[in-house]
Amino acid sequence: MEAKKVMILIRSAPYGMATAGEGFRALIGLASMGIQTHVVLADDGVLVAHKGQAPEALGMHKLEDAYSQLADFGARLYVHLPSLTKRGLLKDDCISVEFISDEKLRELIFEVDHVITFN
Amino acid sequence: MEAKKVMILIRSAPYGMATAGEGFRALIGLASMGIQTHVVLADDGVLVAHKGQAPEALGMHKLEDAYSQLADFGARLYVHLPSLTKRGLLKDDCISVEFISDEKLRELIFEVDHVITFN
Amino acid sequence: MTIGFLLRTGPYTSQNVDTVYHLAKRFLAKGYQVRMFLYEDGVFNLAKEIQSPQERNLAGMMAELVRKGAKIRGCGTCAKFRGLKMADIIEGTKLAGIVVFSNYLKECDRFLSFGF
Amino acid sequence: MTIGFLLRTGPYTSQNVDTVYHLAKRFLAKGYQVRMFLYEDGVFNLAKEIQSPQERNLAGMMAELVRKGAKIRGCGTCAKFRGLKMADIIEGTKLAGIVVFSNYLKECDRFLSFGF
Amino acid sequence: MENLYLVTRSTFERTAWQLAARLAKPGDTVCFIQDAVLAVNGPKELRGKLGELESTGVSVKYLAEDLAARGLSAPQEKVINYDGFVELIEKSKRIVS
Amino acid sequence: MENLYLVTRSTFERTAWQLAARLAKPGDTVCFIQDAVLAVNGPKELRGKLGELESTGVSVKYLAEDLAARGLSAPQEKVINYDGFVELIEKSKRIVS
Repeated sequence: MEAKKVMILIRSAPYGMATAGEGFRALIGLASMGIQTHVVLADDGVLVAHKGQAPEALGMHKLEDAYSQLADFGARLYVHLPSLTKRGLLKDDCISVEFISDEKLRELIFEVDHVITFN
Repeated sequence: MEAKKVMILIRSAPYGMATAGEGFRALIGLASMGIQTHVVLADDGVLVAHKGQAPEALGMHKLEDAYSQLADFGARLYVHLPSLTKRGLLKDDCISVEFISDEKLRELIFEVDHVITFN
Repeated sequence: MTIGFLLRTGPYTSQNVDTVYHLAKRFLAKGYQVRMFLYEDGVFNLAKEIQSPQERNLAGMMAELVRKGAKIRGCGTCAKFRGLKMADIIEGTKLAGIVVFSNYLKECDRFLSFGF
Repeated sequence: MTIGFLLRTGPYTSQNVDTVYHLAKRFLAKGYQVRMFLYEDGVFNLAKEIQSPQERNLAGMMAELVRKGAKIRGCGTCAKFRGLKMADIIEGTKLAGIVVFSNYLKECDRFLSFGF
Repeated sequence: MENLYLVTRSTFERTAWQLAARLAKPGDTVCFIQDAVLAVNGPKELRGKLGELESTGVSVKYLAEDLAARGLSAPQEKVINYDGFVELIEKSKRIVS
Repeated sequence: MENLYLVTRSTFERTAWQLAARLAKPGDTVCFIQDAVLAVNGPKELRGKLGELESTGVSVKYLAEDLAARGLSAPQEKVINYDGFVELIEKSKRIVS
């Protein structure tokens, strides 16, 4: 069993569905197991990186904080810029991430063995 | 407890989600209990009325046949025409239903006590 | 006033059950009647074995609504198709047929549907 | 060749489990290895009490894949949050942690995800 | 108060909001909750449509708790919290989701 | 064969197909299954985009069993059955859904 590189592609907004939260749990697990992991936020997934989340009144945990820790697990976090722009959000509205174009996203996909989608 | 009139609004295509099938089971139950029931197919729900469905290879039952029996249960079946047209389908592609405009759909909503959505 | 809910999604997967809980709690606090029919995956919100360390417990929240007076019933056929039995659900709730859903609709002044 | 699946939706609600079944059956018939990790509502596809009169039995279809050689594991944490226990699932399958998912990813030549 | 059109799913990922926008009439309310609060940012087609509806007397609301969860905001007069949402349901004849 | 972009949700109700359309390159395949087979009828924006992609060498496929279930059809050369779908997965380097 050779080491694999994977991309975790998060395509849903936080809180409405558990997708972004459950995706985080999976990706932390994979990164901890030594799987080289790129995390890409695309489509509504970009909301995960949006600053100022306050889901306490819903009794939920803040995903902004969770995803901010990704570097500690050796996973790299990217935001698909066209998805962000389409949603009327700016780079400054986001936690620290790397912003990528379609072209760069395509390159990242070609670098990995598997793409695991959380949609 | 006075008698109520309800509208069942089916908004999903058959087979991809169980929605249209489960909606049918609920509406047959309600109609049998003497609740006056209008059934409206809108958005992808219009596919329920599309003729020529053959889901046997998927191991599923044909919803076209199920919805064709609605009149026997005293429920009236309507298709939202703008939804049908948007999906490139014609009236002739459908089983026997009444086609309605936005205006008529709005009128039907005003006639009922509750709108139960299967989306 | 009596408020009814149809809830078709399960616990933790969708925010629907949270929305329904937050609304129902407030309606009950106002002295209103609450009726809830759980359909399709919605029946899983009643699973009494739900354990949710460090998270809200949705079955517990359903139980809280029941204690406060809400009537909550799950669709028996949906439960059967999903392997959930009467013994698996929280106290004060039951699995029932469409006849109960039908009665809820008759009783309710307002009705809300939450699906996919 | 080894084919992996991540399945996040439950039985009867979404067609995903059917799509995965129809693909996995064919891969197994070709002599390929199949690995399946069930996440979130996906764990319910293993519920051994599923009864589906006049309909396909999805737990039975999962069991068929296991008999034909597929390795199927459900996420233990997801199951716990949903009130599903080890005793509730079909023979030949288990609840497991992300370490198993991680091993499946390492073993697989192709990987498909099915969600919402 | 007439009908309440409730939109729950993201206006960027789903087209479900369009039926509410087609059917809402003066006196009705369109209320965005859960991921549908993303509607404060669009898409553009939705923003235009909501502007038209509001000019004819359709009320547009966003649920405060769902906005806050996602770090979003809307003009104060269009924001209701859960207590306001409860009142809106009471006052509406029917809820269409 | 390069990447396989798999679209499962209705192209009328969801915008998920758009990411596949943005990313697919010559040699890639975009395959519509489940409710996404409605793509044979649109929407118009999708039809235009697929035409462009095909002219550059992107392959577009629809799953036969899912078309038939819904009473839909597509040009024969674009239809694959489950056996063809299995082969498509084998031949693709990665599957992006």
